[in-house]
Amino acid sequence: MTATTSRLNPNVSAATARAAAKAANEHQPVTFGKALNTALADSLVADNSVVIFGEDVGTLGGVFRITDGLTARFGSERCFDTPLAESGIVGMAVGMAINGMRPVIEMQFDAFAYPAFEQIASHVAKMRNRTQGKLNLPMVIRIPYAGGVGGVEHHCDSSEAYYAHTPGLKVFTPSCVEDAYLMLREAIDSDDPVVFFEPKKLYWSKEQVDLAQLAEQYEAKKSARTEGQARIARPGSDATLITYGPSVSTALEAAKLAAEEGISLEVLDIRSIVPFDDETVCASVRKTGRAIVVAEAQGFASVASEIVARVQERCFHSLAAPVLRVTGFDIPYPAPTLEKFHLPSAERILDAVDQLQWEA
Amino acid sequence: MTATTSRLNPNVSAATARAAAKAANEHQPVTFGKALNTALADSLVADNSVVIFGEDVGTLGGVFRITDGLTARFGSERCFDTPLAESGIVGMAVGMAINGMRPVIEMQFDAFAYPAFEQIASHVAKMRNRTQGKLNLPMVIRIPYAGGVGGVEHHCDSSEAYYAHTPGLKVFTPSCVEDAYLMLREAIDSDDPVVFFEPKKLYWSKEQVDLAQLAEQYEAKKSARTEGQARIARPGSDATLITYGPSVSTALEAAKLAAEEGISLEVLDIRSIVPFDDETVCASVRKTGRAIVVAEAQGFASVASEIVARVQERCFHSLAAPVLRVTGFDIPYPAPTLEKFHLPSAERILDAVDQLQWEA
Amino acid sequence: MSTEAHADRISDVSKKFGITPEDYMLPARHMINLLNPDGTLRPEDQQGTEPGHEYPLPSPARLLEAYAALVTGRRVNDQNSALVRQGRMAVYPSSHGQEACQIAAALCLGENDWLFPTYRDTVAVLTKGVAPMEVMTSFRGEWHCGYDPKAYNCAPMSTPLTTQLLHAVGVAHAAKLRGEDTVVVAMCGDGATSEGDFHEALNFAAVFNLPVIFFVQNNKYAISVPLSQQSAAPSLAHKAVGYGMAGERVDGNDLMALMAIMTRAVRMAREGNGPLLIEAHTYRMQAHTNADDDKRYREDSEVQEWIAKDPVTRMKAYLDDAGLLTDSTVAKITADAESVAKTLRDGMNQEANTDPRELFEHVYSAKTPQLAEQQAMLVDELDREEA
Amino acid sequence: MSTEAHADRISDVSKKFGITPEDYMLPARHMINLLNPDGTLRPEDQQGTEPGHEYPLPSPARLLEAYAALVTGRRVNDQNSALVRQGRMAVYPSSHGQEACQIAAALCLGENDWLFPTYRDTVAVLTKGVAPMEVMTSFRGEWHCGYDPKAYNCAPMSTPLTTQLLHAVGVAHAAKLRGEDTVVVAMCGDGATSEGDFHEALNFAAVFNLPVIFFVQNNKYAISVPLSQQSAAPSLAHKAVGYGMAGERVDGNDLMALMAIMTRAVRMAREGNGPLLIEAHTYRMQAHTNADDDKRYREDSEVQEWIAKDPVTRMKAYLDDAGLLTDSTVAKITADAESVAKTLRDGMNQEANTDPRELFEHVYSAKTPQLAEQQAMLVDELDREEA
Ligand SMILES: Cc1ncc(C[n+]2csc(CCOP(=O)(O)OP(=O)(O)O)c2C)c(N)n1
Ligand SMILES: Cc1ncc(C[n+]2csc(CCOP(=O)(O)OP(=O)(O)O)c2C)c(N)n1
Ligand SMILES: [Mg+2]
Ligand SMILES: [Mg+2]
Repeated sequence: MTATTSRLNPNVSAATARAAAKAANEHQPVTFGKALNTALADSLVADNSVVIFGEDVGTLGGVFRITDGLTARFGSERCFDTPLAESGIVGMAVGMAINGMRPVIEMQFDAFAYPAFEQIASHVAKMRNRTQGKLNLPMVIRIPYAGGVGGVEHHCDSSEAYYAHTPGLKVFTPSCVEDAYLMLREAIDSDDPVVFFEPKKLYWSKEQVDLAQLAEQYEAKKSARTEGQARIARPGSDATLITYGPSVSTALEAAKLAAEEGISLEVLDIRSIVPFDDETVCASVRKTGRAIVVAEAQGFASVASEIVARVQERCFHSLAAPVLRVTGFDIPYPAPTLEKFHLPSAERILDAVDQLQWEA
Repeated sequence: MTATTSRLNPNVSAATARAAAKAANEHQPVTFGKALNTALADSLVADNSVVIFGEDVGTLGGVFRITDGLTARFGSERCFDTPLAESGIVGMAVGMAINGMRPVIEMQFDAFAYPAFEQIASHVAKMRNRTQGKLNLPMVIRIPYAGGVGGVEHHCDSSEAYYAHTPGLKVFTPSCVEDAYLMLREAIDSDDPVVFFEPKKLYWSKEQVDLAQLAEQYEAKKSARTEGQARIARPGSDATLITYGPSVSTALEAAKLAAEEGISLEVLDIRSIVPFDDETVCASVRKTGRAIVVAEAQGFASVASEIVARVQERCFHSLAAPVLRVTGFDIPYPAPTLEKFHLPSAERILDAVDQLQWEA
Repeated sequence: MSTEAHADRISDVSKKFGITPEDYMLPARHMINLLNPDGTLRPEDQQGTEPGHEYPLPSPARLLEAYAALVTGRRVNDQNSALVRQGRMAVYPSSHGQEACQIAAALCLGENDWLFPTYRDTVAVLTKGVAPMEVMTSFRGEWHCGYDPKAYNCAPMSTPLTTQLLHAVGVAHAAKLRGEDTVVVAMCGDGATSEGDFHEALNFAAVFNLPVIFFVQNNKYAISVPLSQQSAAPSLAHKAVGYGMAGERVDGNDLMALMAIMTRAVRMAREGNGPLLIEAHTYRMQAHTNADDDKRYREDSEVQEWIAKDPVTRMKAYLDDAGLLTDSTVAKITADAESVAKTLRDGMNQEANTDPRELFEHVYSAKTPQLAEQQAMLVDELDREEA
Repeated sequence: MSTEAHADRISDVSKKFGITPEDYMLPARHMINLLNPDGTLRPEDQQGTEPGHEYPLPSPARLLEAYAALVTGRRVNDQNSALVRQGRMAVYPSSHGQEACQIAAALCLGENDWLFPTYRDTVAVLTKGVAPMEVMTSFRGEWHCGYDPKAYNCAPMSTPLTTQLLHAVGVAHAAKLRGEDTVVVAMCGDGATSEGDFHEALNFAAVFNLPVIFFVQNNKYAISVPLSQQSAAPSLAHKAVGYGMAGERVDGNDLMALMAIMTRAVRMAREGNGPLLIEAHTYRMQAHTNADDDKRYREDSEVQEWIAKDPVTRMKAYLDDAGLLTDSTVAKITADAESVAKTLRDGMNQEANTDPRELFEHVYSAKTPQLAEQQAMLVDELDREEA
């Protein structure tokens, strides 16, 4: 067990970083991390007002290397390290956004964004409203989040509910390489503050995606918008799995297993938690009549609760069974040796599918 | 409008304080604020390890006068002012709790607890778990919250979801004078950290309650426990209004109006958001077959969402209609001139009751 | 990158003054104070100045301009308190007694420079040029700050204590990256210096060598909590050296000293010497707000003592003695102040103009489907009510 | 209440030393350094001491005890790094090179005194008496801190930076209210001084005149960020005066100087003179953790320079020269260190002992109905799996 967790430690190892760098090579599939890195670089090129800062994002390129090479390429005025103070980072970003910049800041890990909570809840979220739209804050707060990487305490929180509950913030979370690129570019170009959740277990996942072509499409406004748009990750007809971020792959795995048993599950990737895509979600549930919400975060008063509440409010008469949840337990995120028991698994999702009152 | 808001300003005025002091007089009804003040005083008497601190809680007695007279009576070692720093207050309380004390601390207003969010989420909530139960943190974080008092920005947030979503914290909120006393005493005596939400609009509300007798009953362990126990604030049979804190009085008002139209609404006061009383809630909804959750906080990913999700998960087949929500809008808390449009009102609750598909 | 630049700057500056960097960064041994309470100029050896801590006297014209603003500031404070008593304004945190600080902080800035005020800094905001009724918008219970911060280079008055100092740092940083020489004044109270954001803001400003002047109005109380319960430091200005910047104490009821210090501070910041911390010793003559009862925590005799140090009478006595206050000047100054007060009275008699539909308009740059739905519900309610 | 008491204390202490309070609170002009890198005692006029900043040399017995702990500390660091390389431990933030700081910080405390360590302070925690395998519990991927903090008066090693300083203040405050003379050492790194909680902790400690020694290991980096990007202050110890406490700089690779300073600091804190800030200049010889690649941000030559300043060889040379290291002493010290290393090797070869049912046991003092339900679901899953 410890051997495994060592390999999967949240601080990316030198070897992993070199592997990631290699993956950038054209003829190879692209990692999620590289897509984010490219989105940052392309945004720096496209818009002079974009600046990137945070802890260790400069010379080091971030502990996950998402900002790798940006200081070298764009200079330390465009991508730079700050003193170690998250409230300071967010607060300074607010000021820079007031004065014409588009700051993209990194919180090193999910739980280390908490010191900035007041700045985020009382200012980032509210400055536009407070000034009748006179000051807008086009800033992105990048937060590597969630588990599945054998990280130690404070390094694996799924903290999206805190921000999704705070009016004035947009909350995005990509789950595939293409979305990593497109959604980060959209977030940076948004005139509203976006809390951008990056499922850290996906950083090293690879897909065959042509980032250059994606960039071209995006800049020509030819790519579909992702804000407020859920994505049908797998079509199905018997029940809907509604999920996002790190749980999308788990839901897809469950859907694959279910298909072998003759059950057709539709998987929705919410992508944009705020604003929320009621339309796509309700259309799917009205079609299937059954739904399960899957998310890593502890379930109580969570984004999953919200999705359940919305679905039953809007699709009540289409529902053949209650909307169920498969979420993390209501406990502090557990350490590496136990996280597999905490996280939603394909098996646990299938157990929930079994409870959808098929006999009814 | 401005005249009204002046009278209702969140900082209690000198006149109001004098009125509150008078209200303590035996033959008069007791205010909610006095019940809290008495619970603090009785706890200081009952347990030498109880200490009270925060901003302005000493000489001034707190901006709402909830700690009025405690420094004078118990000395500045038992009730004292701190420097102006919420993270400092919570962090110091953690240390004092580690070292044998039972700190009861005050955050001056809801939004001013945000600077302490890291201390609360990463330490207060998790210290027991992190130490396998070796360190428990018997501390109470008192937060005056919610609106209806004409308060300015940052003074009226309903922030309970942030804490209810954080495993390891208990979250209480009383809505009547008796509960104000009993629940605060229970919170202080709890071996777990409790975030204690005080609906500030109730501070000056009065009821005929004999606090001395209540104290006696509590200390003789004769009073019923409130932790994890919802309260049936008004029995009814046609639909259940599930609510807590500042919204209980609004729900009761709605129930009264509905009764005039021949509709019998049961009103549940949740009281203890964490732990949650599924039993009482589900029993009521199974009986009535219809439910509406009422809360002041913005609805998205809120405690109200959680209650809706739980109720439909557990009572699906008893439900004649979807569980509806009447909550604050998903906007920053509005200023005095507009709060009445934002807050759940009896009318809005009755509109929701109308939507409960009675014809079906 | 910039820290070493900042350390070099400090070392250059202190060399120019012929003192050590430490002596430059630590406040002068005594508070800078040019005028006695009776308005007479203090002898040079009692002004508190010492090598590296010397501040040229402002010109008579500048002093007159500042005095006019001071008279208006006082008038506005007292007018607003009256409006509160009459129930025409919800809440007002008066800065009666602190006006000299606020005038100096705002008046020494150029048009392109930014001001980051708190809830108590009405007078500074006015001095920065914001229209009186716009300044007072939030205090009368409306839902927004009332003015366009970019039109005046003046941030909304901040309520969450000290948070705005970081925004000030960000504004300065953005300007610096674009090569603009914007100076930023960030204001806070003595109590607010205890918050973590104070620390982070000063540190960021020094590390990035940014032209931010942190201006602390030490009015001796944070609501009921006296300074002695807030800090055990020899002075708040002593915090500066811990960030690698210079700190200075000044008599905050001495407009001449304040103007002298702020003029040099703005010049030095603009020349690229990084941030500065200024602690102005003043006193909150009235309760924290109209909702507060200051009798609970301080003796009236303490308040009385400060009447003798009033910034308005002090400055007036100096200008009178110096023969700078002609009758016509006095008349013009009084008339200007009265005109602002009248604007406030007239404005506050108008009903606040607020449409509940607007609740949803500025949460995001465009309404989300969720907010559109919620707005529709409210509009429907309103329509039914009207019907 | 206590602030004025604290100011009085500072004034009394500085008077006793015959210097001004400011001179007492500011660090001595030069870093305190008793031993040269080659282990020879520095001439008195080069030790950095000056009036009010003088530290009596520790006794030979005390030095030997500290040296033994130092050897063990080094052995533990290197053993743990080896265990990580062998994949038997998840992560380890080595303090190789910083051991002298950690020994002095922990060793100068009495049994009733408390230690508040960070993730890098394994050696300090060991020195405080915690059993080796208990110290390493969290690093091997278990879910709890591994030891009973109250059994050792040693807090869990804190990960959220600087937060633990406030807990230290609270522990000291509780003790003081009960009339106990507990001293608390609160540790953090150079990077961590930038966080708001650092500021709030020092301020609270000074305002309440609490016996907390803030011990900063300035190892020049916060992961990749060098000190010059972290602070522009002349030294981190210069922050002390801004809170009204004394600050001092010490060579953090000089165990003798560290023991001297810490011995006096603990005594002064215990005597009621309030908090102190100590900045120990040291160097992180290895990467931030095994997951870090320090080649990305620093030159190997810089690391090499610090080899010559190694605390272990330096102390050994001194003790050798002083004739304090007999063969049998050396043998015993080595054997003790080896025995701890063996305990770690053996312990890490055992499987970590964790039962998923325990996930729910310590979230609250008693399981909530919700957690009981969730636990039942998991148990059911596990039972089905086993079946
Ligand atoms: C983060 C935060 N905590 C608490 C408050 C409540 N509060 C408003 S003003 C005040 C006192 C501020 O004192 P000081 O900084 O000295 O400024 P002054 O009011 O004296 O101008 C307090 C505690 C707040 N506004 N923000
Ligand atoms: C609040 C918070 N933010 C960020 C981190 C991530 N982090 C862990 S160690 C570290 C650097 C700490 O540097 P320093 O304080 O100098 O201690 P050192 O590691 O050098 O011992 C960072 C940024 C954290 N643990 N906590
Ligand atoms: Mg003040
Ligand atoms: Mg360091």
